[in-house]
Amino acid sequence: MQTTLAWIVLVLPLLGGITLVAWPGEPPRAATRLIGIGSILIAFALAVTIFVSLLMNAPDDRTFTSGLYEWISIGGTSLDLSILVDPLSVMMMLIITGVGFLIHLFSAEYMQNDRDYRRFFAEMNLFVFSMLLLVLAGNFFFLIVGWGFVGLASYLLIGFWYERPAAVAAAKKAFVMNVIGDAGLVLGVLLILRQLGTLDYQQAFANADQLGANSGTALAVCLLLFVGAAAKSAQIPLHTWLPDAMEGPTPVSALIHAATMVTAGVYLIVRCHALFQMSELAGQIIAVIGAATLLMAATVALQQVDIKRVLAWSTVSQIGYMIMAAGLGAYSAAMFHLLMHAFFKACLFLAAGIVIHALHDEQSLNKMGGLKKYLRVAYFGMGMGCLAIAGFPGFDAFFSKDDILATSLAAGPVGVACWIIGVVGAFLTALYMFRLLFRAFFGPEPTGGYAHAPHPSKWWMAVPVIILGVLSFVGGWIQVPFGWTGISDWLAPVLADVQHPLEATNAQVWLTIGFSTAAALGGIALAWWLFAADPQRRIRLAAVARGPREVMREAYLFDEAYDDVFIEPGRELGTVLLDEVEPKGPQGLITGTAAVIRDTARVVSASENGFVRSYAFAMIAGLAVAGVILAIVVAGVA
Amino acid sequence: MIVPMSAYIVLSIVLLGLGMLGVMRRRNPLLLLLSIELMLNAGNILLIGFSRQWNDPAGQIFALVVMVVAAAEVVIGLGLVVAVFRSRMNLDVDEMSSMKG
Amino acid sequence: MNVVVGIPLYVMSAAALLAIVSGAFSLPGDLRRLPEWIGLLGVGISLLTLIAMWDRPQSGFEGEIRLTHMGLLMSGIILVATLATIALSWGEPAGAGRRGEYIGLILAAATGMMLTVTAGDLIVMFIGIELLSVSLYILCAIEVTREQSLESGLKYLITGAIGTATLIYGFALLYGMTGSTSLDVIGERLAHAGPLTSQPLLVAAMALVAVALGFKASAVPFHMWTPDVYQGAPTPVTTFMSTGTKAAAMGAFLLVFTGAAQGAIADWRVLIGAIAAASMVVGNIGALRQNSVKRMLAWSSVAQAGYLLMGVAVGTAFGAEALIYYLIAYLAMTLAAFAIVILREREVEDGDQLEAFTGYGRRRPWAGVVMTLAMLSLAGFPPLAGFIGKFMLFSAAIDSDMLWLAIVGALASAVSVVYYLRVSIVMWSPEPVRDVPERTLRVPRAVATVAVAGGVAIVALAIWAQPVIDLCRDAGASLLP
Amino acid sequence: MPWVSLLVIVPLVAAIVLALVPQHDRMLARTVALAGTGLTVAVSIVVLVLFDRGSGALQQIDHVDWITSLGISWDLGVDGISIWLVLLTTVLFTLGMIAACQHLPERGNMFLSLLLLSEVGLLGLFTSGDLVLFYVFWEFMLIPFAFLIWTWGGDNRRRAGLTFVVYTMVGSLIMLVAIISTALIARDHLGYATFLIRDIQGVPFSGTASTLLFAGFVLAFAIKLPLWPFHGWLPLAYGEAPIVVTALMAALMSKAGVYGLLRIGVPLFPDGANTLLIPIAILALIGIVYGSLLAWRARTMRLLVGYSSLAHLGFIVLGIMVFDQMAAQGAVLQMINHGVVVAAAFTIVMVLGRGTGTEDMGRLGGLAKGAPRLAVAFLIVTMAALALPGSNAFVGEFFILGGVFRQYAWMAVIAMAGVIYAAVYMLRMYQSTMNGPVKGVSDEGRATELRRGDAIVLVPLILIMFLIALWPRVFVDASAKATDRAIAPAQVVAGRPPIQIAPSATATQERP
Repeated sequence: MQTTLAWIVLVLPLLGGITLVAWPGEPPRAATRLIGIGSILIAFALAVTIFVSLLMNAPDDRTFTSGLYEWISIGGTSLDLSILVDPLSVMMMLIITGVGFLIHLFSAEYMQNDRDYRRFFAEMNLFVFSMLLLVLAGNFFFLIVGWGFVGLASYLLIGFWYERPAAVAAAKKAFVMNVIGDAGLVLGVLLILRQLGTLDYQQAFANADQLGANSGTALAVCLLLFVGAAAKSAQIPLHTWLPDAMEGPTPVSALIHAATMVTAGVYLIVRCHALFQMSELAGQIIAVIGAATLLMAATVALQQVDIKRVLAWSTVSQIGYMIMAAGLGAYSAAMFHLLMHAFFKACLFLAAGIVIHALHDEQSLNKMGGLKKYLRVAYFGMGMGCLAIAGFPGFDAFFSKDDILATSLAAGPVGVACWIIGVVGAFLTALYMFRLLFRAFFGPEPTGGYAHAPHPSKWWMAVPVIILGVLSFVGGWIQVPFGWTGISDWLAPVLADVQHPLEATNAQVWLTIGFSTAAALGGIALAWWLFAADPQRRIRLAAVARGPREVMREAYLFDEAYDDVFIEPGRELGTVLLDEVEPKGPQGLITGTAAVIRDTARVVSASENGFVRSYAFAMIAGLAVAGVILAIVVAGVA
Repeated sequence: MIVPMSAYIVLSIVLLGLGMLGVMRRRNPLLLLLSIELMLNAGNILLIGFSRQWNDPAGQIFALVVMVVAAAEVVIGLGLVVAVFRSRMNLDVDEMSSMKG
Repeated sequence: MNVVVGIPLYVMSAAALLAIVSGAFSLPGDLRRLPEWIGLLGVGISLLTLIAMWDRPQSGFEGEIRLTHMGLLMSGIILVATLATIALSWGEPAGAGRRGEYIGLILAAATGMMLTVTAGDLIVMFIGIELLSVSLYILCAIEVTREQSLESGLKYLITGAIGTATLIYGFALLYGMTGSTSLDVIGERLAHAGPLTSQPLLVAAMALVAVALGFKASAVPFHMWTPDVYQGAPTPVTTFMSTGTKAAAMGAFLLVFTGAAQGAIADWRVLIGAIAAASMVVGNIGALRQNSVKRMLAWSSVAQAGYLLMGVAVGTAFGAEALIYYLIAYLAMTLAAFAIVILREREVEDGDQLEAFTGYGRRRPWAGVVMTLAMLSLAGFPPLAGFIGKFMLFSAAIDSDMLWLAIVGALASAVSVVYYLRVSIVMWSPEPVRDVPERTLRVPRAVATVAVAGGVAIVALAIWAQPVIDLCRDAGASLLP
Repeated sequence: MPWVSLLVIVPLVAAIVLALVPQHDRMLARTVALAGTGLTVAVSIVVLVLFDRGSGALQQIDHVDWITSLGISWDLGVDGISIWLVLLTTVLFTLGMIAACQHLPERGNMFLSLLLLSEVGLLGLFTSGDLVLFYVFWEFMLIPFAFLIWTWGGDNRRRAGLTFVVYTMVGSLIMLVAIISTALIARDHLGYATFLIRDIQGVPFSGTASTLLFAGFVLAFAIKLPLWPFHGWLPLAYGEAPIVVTALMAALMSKAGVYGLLRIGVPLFPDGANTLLIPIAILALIGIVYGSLLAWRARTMRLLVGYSSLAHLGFIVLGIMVFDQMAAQGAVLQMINHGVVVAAAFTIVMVLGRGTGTEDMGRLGGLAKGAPRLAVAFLIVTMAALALPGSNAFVGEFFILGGVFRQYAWMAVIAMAGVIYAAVYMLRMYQSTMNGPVKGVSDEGRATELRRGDAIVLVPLILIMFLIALWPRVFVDASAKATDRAIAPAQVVAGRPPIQIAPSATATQERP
């Protein structure tokens, strides 16, 4: 029953999307909304049903697979079009459809004035379908398919305003980066296929030990899979596409580039934990990359002026926490933070969306200030989100981030290092988020005021923000230290085979709570001192550490480096091949041979000079040559 | 006196060589025809010589046939030379190179 | 003494004489074409006698003339070529006023060719070759008012005479070394001659004969007369030379080398192979730059001689079979191609120039199709007769461990595609036809018939190849005991 | 009924009839052409229906002796590999014919007639069971293609056509020599002259002979494919040919080379194939990277797609040459995929070129605004061409890489570069024409919008893509036996362990 419902959940958004695309002519906006949002709502309702029905089953009876038909049978491998319904995928399903629904609702008003209303919803539905396919896939092949489709949907939505060159370029960058990730993922899966002979999750995980614990193969599998995860989840060094992706409409940023798609890498690692735990080294490398990413992104976020870019870098940073946790083996903590992040980051983006909408597509913090009196809902959402992400006690990230950090402490020396970075990151998080909040909503209005008074949103946009804002507070209480462990319990059947579950001691938990709370409060306080207490202070301090700040603003020059190292040389090489090698090489082979033959033909023609004496000479010379050939052969034969 | 076969061969080779030189060097069609006659008769000498060596009349018959053929060729050759001379008033085969290449 | 064996030759000689005699009278309008009709009749009867004798191959005049299957088939090829030549000469301005001599000489040349391929004796072969040569000298120059025709005749005569001298010298040495002019006896003696290293004169004899026959076949490096003579001669005569003479020369090659000199095959096969390879390469490359289709076809005939000589070089019955098949295919292709050239020549000035054919295929689609088929077949495109022939020749070469020859042939064929297809491209090009054929008369029916028959044969010889190959196989088998 | 022979005869008859149709009667010409190709599709469907999936051998054989003394026969049949290529050919030619009929050039009856003749060549090629017949059709198809270029091509058409023909001929004629040599060696072994592939298969060739013969065949295949660095004719021919012809050449003619490799080269000469495995694989890999880089920098859309073809065919060759069941079956699937995708890509180029008057990407932009339907179709085709996971092309590519990775991991890693570059160059083509500010047109690109006529061509192609993506099993199952058979000898030589087909992992589990 659950699997049937899951199939329906999977197909519904696709059907919605297809209906919208196939609608003859331009469908009425109401119909577009109905189809676009309705399909997701029903999907969400069904996902909840599945969730409830699984809850009613015994914990060890919550995993189902279902093959629709035998999709291919090739070279010794057979593959069904199958889905896997288990607590992990159901959790993801709930996030995707639930948050997805809220964002769809928000978009209904946000995109009201866009001429491509239908296309927007069609593409959003395509995205939801792809994401569901990614998490529901029952084997590695369809995981990759979902992975690829998600990339496509992301590409389409980033480039939604395709007349803007910046959007087009950002879309291409995102797509290509993701294809690089796909390539890694595919190679990883192919390595699994080669070593374990299967593409099926169950079989692969059950036989994971055949890779050999801590073997080079296991390391290779994990790192290749991680290349895919890093691209999707914007981890160093494949993170540069995400900030650019903010060229898409804000709901897109909220749904894809904050709440769901970018967490796919975390999902992948958790899903494949059976493989990842075969290589301790791989886990550590991943954790270090996650930690580095979180720190790097947090510092970059500090220097951004574009409100969406701040949020984008904050996303990179937060996913860094999750990846770090997943790398260290704190799978349920990672998933916990993933869920919380979905709430507060969606909330933050939607709140930012209200601001941008109200200011007629203005995104620069420099043109904002004192907005709290105009945009109450946005202020509420942004405030709740900031408290949540900063880890203010009682809010979402307070529980989830502390879960990550506490478990890290239990993960040996690397874990401790990660813990330190995590705490620093928490401080920076609080600082940059409240910088955003204070600069946009507090302080004086920008010089000259607003051309048009920022107009508050209608309920389409308000309701999702309010719901998500509430969730940013309530959500965290699902798992409380020394209280109850909702997420861990739910994921327990999936993570039952973890060989060395990380358990933080009470002391570690208290230590973490103490430090992280201090970091959060410190960050908020510093932000207050810098940006709210005296609006002129940041201008006076503009000259402090200008150089490093410039580097941070430019995101450590990754883009430039990639341009110089990969793109330009590649372009150059292509041009050289096209203009130099091609005419001289493969085509030169032809023109060269033709030239030789042409020259020979000229010689032959010239020898045919019309003089009969020459002809006689040729005959007699030929006779001599014939005699010589014959004599040589005769001598050889004898 | 019995002339040894080698003498016939040497003579014929000399004649053949002279004829060959002639066709390669001469530009007057009449002299060309003469050179060709030399070459043909080199063959004839050889034929007759071998005919004697084998004591077989075939060679001599062959030589007679060759003479007839040679005569025919010369006749045609002279006819053509006359025709060419009529239209050009020139006896240089190198002038006859309107077609080449 | 079997004199029946000579009937086809008697008929031809008689026809030749009659034609010449009939030309001596100024005939009234209705009988204007009497010489042509005599020619057709003579060739027809001769052909019928050949067919009648197919089941009874025989030799006569004490083995001097031998109508083996090979002789019969080769004679048949020559007669078909003659038939086509007479048809192509229908209304040809070249021999105007000299119809009798013109037709008579063609018939005489054909007789010489037949004599060449049916000879059982060096003397007979020599007479055959000379008969055909002398007749052709005159035919080339028959347009005494056209300078190119004269030049062509004289060039052919001079180079031909050198060829004759070479042949004589070669035959004389052969005779001297074996003591006989009979091919059978020569073959026997050669087979038991022992190593040739001690007999330089025999080596020289073979070289000389190869060169002389190579000259008649237009093989490299004795080919140099070919382009000039082909271009200058009246086109029907060119056609006749490139089909009939080629057949006769190949017949002589087969008789002398594959047949008589079979015993010394290891000694001469490389020489003939080298001549074949050189012909294929030089002929095809030489054809590349030609603007006159006639001259291009002359170079092509040099190359084709190379392909044909592959069949000699291998020195096997299968080689002969392949050669004869290819000769038949070559006859069809060449006749078709030259027929179209003649057609165009009668319509416009300089009708043999490539430019004259621009867009011609659209004006006369059937002519375009025939010419295209001929060109594709000459280039060796399947599934046409030329392909089957080349296929057999390559097979023969590879089968006899002459893979290198096949590869040279293959690469040379690739080059040949350039100039053969250029004709087709030009014919179908969308540019307008330069000289409009309106000013000329209706299509000469005889020429058109030859063209279409050639075109049909190109296809039919491939589709129904087996019966023809059977004939060739009998012919090839008759060459070797 | 000799259905397989009818596959060849029907278009041939149609071509001849077309040539006789008077030039001014374009309606009649269209009718005959479409009827001819349509009827051929029907015949190919009959062949498919009669096809026995259980057998990997050639089936439905029509055998008529042609030249018995040489062992040459008219021998046509289908096996699992050819059946799909036959279907692909008949379908693509029908679509090509529809496209051609809509914009019939001058002397349209000849144009259509030549197209039909090229179809004859391809169908004969894909069904030949006799080496000589294979060669006959191999060359036969060349001529109509060449004439199509010569008569209706671009400015540089003479040179393009000639280069194409002569280059191909060099390879073909060497192949002819190899064919003859093969048959002669086989004759010594079998005791009778034959060119039948099924008779020759199993004849043990000595190592050197096997290598040389394989090389002889492969040269021809490599030129036709084309395999790097034998692609010199490609830019000219693809660039100058009428676009319909370019599409058909890229989609189908290139498959002739692959088909020959799989159907003749590898099964007949396993030793030689094994000896040349690494060199050919390296050429294929270079082709993948080289073609991709060139496609990235190409200046016109046509050449972009053309060079991308070079890369994609590299994948297919790689899949065949590693002698892995999975890779080979993937390669067979990829042959169909590439055919469909490249045909669709060229259709897009055709629509764009016609609507804007240029095929130069740099001069266009923002057309999605006026042509949203085209944009959707273009996007689907782009995604298929860059083998987005989930697309039909990805299925083939994935399993090719899977097999390659199994045997030579390093090759798969290098080939991956091609996957990444594909995204770069295909997006370049899509974005530079459809996205950004409107450029190069005065009507926002409305003139390029998909019309019904274009849709009739494009939609079936897209449907086939979806069909393959959703249900590749149908295609793979039918061809698996024949593919396995083709590479089995080479696998033995290369020492590959036999692979058992595992039962479906979830087959026994719950199904909704």
